[in-house]
Amino acid sequence: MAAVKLEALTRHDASQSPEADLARKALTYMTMMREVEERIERRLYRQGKVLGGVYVGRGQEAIPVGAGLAARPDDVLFPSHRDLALYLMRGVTPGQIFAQYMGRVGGLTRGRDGNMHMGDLSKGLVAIISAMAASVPVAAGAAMALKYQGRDQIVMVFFGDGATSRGDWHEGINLAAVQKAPLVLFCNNNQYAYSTPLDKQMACANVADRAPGYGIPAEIVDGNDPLAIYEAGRRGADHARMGLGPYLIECKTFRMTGHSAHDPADYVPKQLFEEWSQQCPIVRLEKRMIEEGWATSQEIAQLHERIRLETDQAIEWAEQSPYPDPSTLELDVYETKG
Amino acid sequence: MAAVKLEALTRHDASQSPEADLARKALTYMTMMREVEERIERRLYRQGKVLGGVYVGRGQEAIPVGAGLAARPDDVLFPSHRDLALYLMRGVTPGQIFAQYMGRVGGLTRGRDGNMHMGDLSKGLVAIISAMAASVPVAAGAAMALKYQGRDQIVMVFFGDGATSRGDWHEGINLAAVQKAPLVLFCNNNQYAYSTPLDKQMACANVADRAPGYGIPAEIVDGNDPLAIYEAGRRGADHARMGLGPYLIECKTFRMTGHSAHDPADYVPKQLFEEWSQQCPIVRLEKRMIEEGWATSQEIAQLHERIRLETDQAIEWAEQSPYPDPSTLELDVYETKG
Amino acid sequence: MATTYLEAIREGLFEEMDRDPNVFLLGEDIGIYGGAFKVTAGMLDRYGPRRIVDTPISESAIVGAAIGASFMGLRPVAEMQFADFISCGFDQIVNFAAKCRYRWNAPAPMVVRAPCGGGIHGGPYHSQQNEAWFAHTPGLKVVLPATARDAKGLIKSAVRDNDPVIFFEHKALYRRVKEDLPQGDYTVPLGKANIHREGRHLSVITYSAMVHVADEAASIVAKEGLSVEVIDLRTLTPLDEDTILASVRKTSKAIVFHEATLTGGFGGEIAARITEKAFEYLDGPVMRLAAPDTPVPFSPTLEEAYLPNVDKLVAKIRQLAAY
Amino acid sequence: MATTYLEAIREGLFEEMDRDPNVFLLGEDIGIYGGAFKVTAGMLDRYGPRRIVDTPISESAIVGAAIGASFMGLRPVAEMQFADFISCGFDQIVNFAAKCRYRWNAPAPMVVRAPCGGGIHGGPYHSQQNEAWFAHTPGLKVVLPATARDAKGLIKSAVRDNDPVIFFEHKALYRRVKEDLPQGDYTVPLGKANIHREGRHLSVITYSAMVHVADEAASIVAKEGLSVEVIDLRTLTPLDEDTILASVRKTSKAIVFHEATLTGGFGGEIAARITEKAFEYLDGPVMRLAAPDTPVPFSPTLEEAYLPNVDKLVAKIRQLAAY
Ligand SMILES: Cc1ncc(C[n+]2csc(CCOP(=O)(O)OP(=O)(O)O)c2C)c(N)n1
Ligand SMILES: Cc1ncc(C[n+]2csc(CCOP(=O)(O)OP(=O)(O)O)c2C)c(N)n1
Ligand SMILES: [Mg+2]
Ligand SMILES: [Mg+2]
Repeated sequence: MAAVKLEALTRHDASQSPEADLARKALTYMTMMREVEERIERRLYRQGKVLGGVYVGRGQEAIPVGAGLAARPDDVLFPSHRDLALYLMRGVTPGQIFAQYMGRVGGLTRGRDGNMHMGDLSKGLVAIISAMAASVPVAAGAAMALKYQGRDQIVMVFFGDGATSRGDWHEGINLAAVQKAPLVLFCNNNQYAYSTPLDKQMACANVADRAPGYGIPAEIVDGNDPLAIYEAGRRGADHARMGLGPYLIECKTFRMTGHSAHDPADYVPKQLFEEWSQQCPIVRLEKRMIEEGWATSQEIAQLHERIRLETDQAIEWAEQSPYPDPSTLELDVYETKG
Repeated sequence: MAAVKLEALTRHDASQSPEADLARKALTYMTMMREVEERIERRLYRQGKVLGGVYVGRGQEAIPVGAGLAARPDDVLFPSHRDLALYLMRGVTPGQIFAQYMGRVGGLTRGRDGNMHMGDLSKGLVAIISAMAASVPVAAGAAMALKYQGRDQIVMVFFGDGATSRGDWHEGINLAAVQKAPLVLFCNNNQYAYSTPLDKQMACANVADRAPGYGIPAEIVDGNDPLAIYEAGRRGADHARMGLGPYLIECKTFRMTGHSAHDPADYVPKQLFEEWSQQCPIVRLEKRMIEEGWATSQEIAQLHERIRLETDQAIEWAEQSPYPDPSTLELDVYETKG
Repeated sequence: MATTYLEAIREGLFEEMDRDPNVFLLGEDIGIYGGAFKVTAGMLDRYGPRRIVDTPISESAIVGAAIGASFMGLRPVAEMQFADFISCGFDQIVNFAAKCRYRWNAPAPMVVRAPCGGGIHGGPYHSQQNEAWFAHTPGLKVVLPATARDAKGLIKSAVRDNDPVIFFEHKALYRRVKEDLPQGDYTVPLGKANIHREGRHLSVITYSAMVHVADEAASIVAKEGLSVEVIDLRTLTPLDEDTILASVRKTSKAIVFHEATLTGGFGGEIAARITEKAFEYLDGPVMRLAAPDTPVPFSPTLEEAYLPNVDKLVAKIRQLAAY
Repeated sequence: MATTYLEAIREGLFEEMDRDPNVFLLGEDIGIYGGAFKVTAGMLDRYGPRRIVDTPISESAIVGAAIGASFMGLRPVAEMQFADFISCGFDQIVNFAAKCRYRWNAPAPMVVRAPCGGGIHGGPYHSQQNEAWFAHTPGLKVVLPATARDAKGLIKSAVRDNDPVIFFEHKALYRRVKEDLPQGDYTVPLGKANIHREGRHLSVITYSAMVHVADEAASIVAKEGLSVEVIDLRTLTPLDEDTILASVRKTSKAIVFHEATLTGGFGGEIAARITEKAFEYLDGPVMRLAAPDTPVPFSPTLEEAYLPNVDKLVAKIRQLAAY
């Protein structure tokens, strides 16, 4: 009895530790992201209910989740197109996200824009535009503003490996570095930009190799480990919050899908998909959680079930959200029309 | 007698060496550039004969001259706004340059554009546009074309420290690096961009620190030593010509003037001007030439005199060149006016 | 066998690449992937990576590199993945390419291909119709084919042209529009409008996808006895003013019609020229129909309200006819 | 004491910075140097480097940073050293700033100041007048003051406006135009044209530096008994259509006049609106006078031939008056 009790206590202790708590949060949001995106890509899109481009972050969920956990609730986030979890972590509901993808008024852009092009300033979420890396100078400006206002918040901005080729990426980081703006930069290096592999995108080995050119620190992390990304994100956030300027975190991962829902990704060697499927951040974390005693497999199964149910309900909610009234077409181009 | 003879021979030998020849060429072009720019900035501009912006390369003549000497005659050059010597080295006459500045038909742009905005494809000289660093992607494309055509020429492109902040600089180098295009990049790091000192332009110590981010080699050279720049330029040109891709050469120097003729540069600490005036590339080279026996001070004095005379004549020639006929205004917007 | 608009462009590019070894393509994902819309599918196999250059995501470098290559004697055809991203290479286009011939006699023969237009649920960043920026930039030619035949003939002319050409391909036409093409090597000259449909009572002056909308509207009002002439401009610069004015002098009534937003659109230019140069012939105001002054909205209900369509044009035609 | 156009803008900026601690300036060389034209001279001393931010040479980052700062509640005023370089930050302006309110209700209250225009021997890259690109982009406001009074009143309105404003300052007016300004805090509203000079026979509709050319031309033809009304639009978006149409309904004849190149210029828009909405009032074609479709040439003989001027306008006025 005593032994059993002790074991239970140990388990209990492990599952009560801050690390366990973090892991559970990470698992929850990664699973939610996976589930919501699965529905969008594999069900709603194929049913013709979602129009326009569908870009998902399958296999890359650890990046927004690890980063988002490292952010303070009042930090400002600039997600890119594979960072759905950041929205969930800031309280955007799956229903709102489905509605967004379906062009309904219940989405964050009320049908004005689609898919991941969404934001909500009251939640510290800034919407991307399509042009890759265009967010980087904007994030730099937001970070400069926080410093201007004497606030101790920071900004986190997200982008892919391909985006780093754009002039905006360079100009934005350089400005932020000169201004010592509190900006943490997360690169989702999933080794492809659409069909373009890394060696046609850049001639250096790592995106992090660019950091010295801006006089900022960088680190490379396992992009499929949310806790490692969280740790790096904390270091980056601390650095930025202390007034030391930008910090670059390169997350090495792999895009486990085509570029978008209509892309079969024939150009990716099959073997790469196989190798990287061993690295699924959700499976890896679950394994570790069980090993460390942070959760039981039953608890994990329950989590999945709960998320599936919530997602079902969210889709129902979204499908009941109306399409925007055409008479609103010309509103909000300016503060007052005219 | 024998001793004297020997001494003369030694002198003769030194002055006949390839190094002496190079030094004499360097001195000639640096002096020509200095003289032509002096006339433009301190005479013609003040007389109101030159309109528009006047940017000179005083104290920075070693850069275009050293680089130009490292180029083969059929290599393609993209000078920036302080690289006048490149034009002279390619056979553009001082008269054409004065005419260019004065808006006469005798200038390379026939009055269509002013100052250093000039080019002549038959001489391998491509005209800048004002937007800093815009030449870099264009030079990348020219270099890609040379490779496409299987030619063994290379491209050299020039820019300032400030220009490296622009997105075009980043995009152009990155593309050239990925394509292994034969491109040598010369940075005139004169420590100011207009009134902006380096520490407000970039947070890294050297422009060369950016090269690893493109997977290309870089070196830093004494920007006031044309022979050192020549050596670096040869290394860069060889690298590029061998098919190894771009090569970056950062020339550390100082802008011994205001940004342009109307700028008194009050924002530059006087002491910097004093320090750097000790480093005049012309004076330094002359001293070395005499020490090494590459030229006598008499020969040097004669060179200066000859250049002064030629410059006088060139101004006369340019002043006789007519202004463009207004009836030509609408020609050459397209191949056929359309 | 009918050829689609998209295939027609591809055929044109194949033929020009076969004809002239200096022609090459550069852009994002144009190689193994064949381009976002598959216009360049098969090109990499045929011409190899030397002539089909996949680039990093850097529109400014793509355009700049095209300029530089053109200076060296090549004939680059650059692809923007969407016309919406052309603004990322804007400075290179309007300041470098457009002005180099005028300034220093250095022509930049190159083509920038840009898939444009709405109707594919693309939202604000995959639907833009931004030709007017370029038509206001001296030194550029602006081409917007409406038919498969023209798409092929115009891309071939664009490649052979000695000035920079911005070639707008309408995405909604890529697979929807098809026809039998003439055999062999033909071109369609830049600067010549096409009388897409002859008519007597009223001229609709338009281009790109709206040509088909105008044709449909003309068919509808034809049943009411209204004979509408549809002018397909095909190129905005050079502009075929003669064909426009001849049509308006004949019909005395004109509607200028485009998918781009109204204010500051190229329709203003056309309307102004008609008014200035055919004033005495006009039996009514020159009218315009275009998209409203908003970004292109994503949601189907909004996009439908946004895009000019047959109903709106029919109403406009009736209004002007009744004037 | 008369205040120049340049000083008026500076005064406006000083007053807005004093009034609102969220207003700050960013741009190249605006601090210790006071800007290429010295508009911001004295600002660094007064407000320090926190509020007067010297940036690297990166127009896209400058505009982007302004957008980001505006999201955080600041009121950025960004300076382009010349309007010619605004094309380097084009995507941020037309795609990010212009569309964010419409898309996701995130207004970007910010001003981009851009010294524009020719007549200073600046050549192709220091003389451009490129307002039409922005006037064709929904979501942007486009302001071009012609007088010192308006320059101050409009910059203050622009700073207070809750939408992105592109503020074109004409370089040739900076020191040439001056007048006594009203005392105290005044603004000039965006979207209201000014009847710069009243007249009965013919309307010249113009803006920016050309207002003064039009005024001179009007004085000349006045001696011939021709009464010309000069409308100074002041802002292109929002456009004060009412004032334009009221003037044309009164005079029945209109010339649209601008310094930008003709084809695709904003003059087409104005001419089209007049024709469409005041057709019955017109006693002659709406005419346009603008620069020819070329880059701005450098040489004085060419630039003089290029720029619209009093002689050319007088000739056009006489031509239309005689119609
Ligand atoms: C400026 C620009 N050019 C082209 C595109 C088209 N495009 C959309 S996503 C994408 C690839 C992005 O790759 P990366 O940055 O690595 O992100 P990933 O999709 O791999 O996460 C491209 C080329 C774009 N959105 N923006
Ligand atoms: C895109 C752009 N923005 C602004 C300017 C205005 N401008 C002309 S030269 C210059 C400074 C250039 O500095 P740097 O590159 O260091 O060259 P330097 O003049 O010092 O040789 C600036 C800001 C410009 N020409 N292009
Ligand atoms: Mg990627
Ligand atoms: Mg410099």
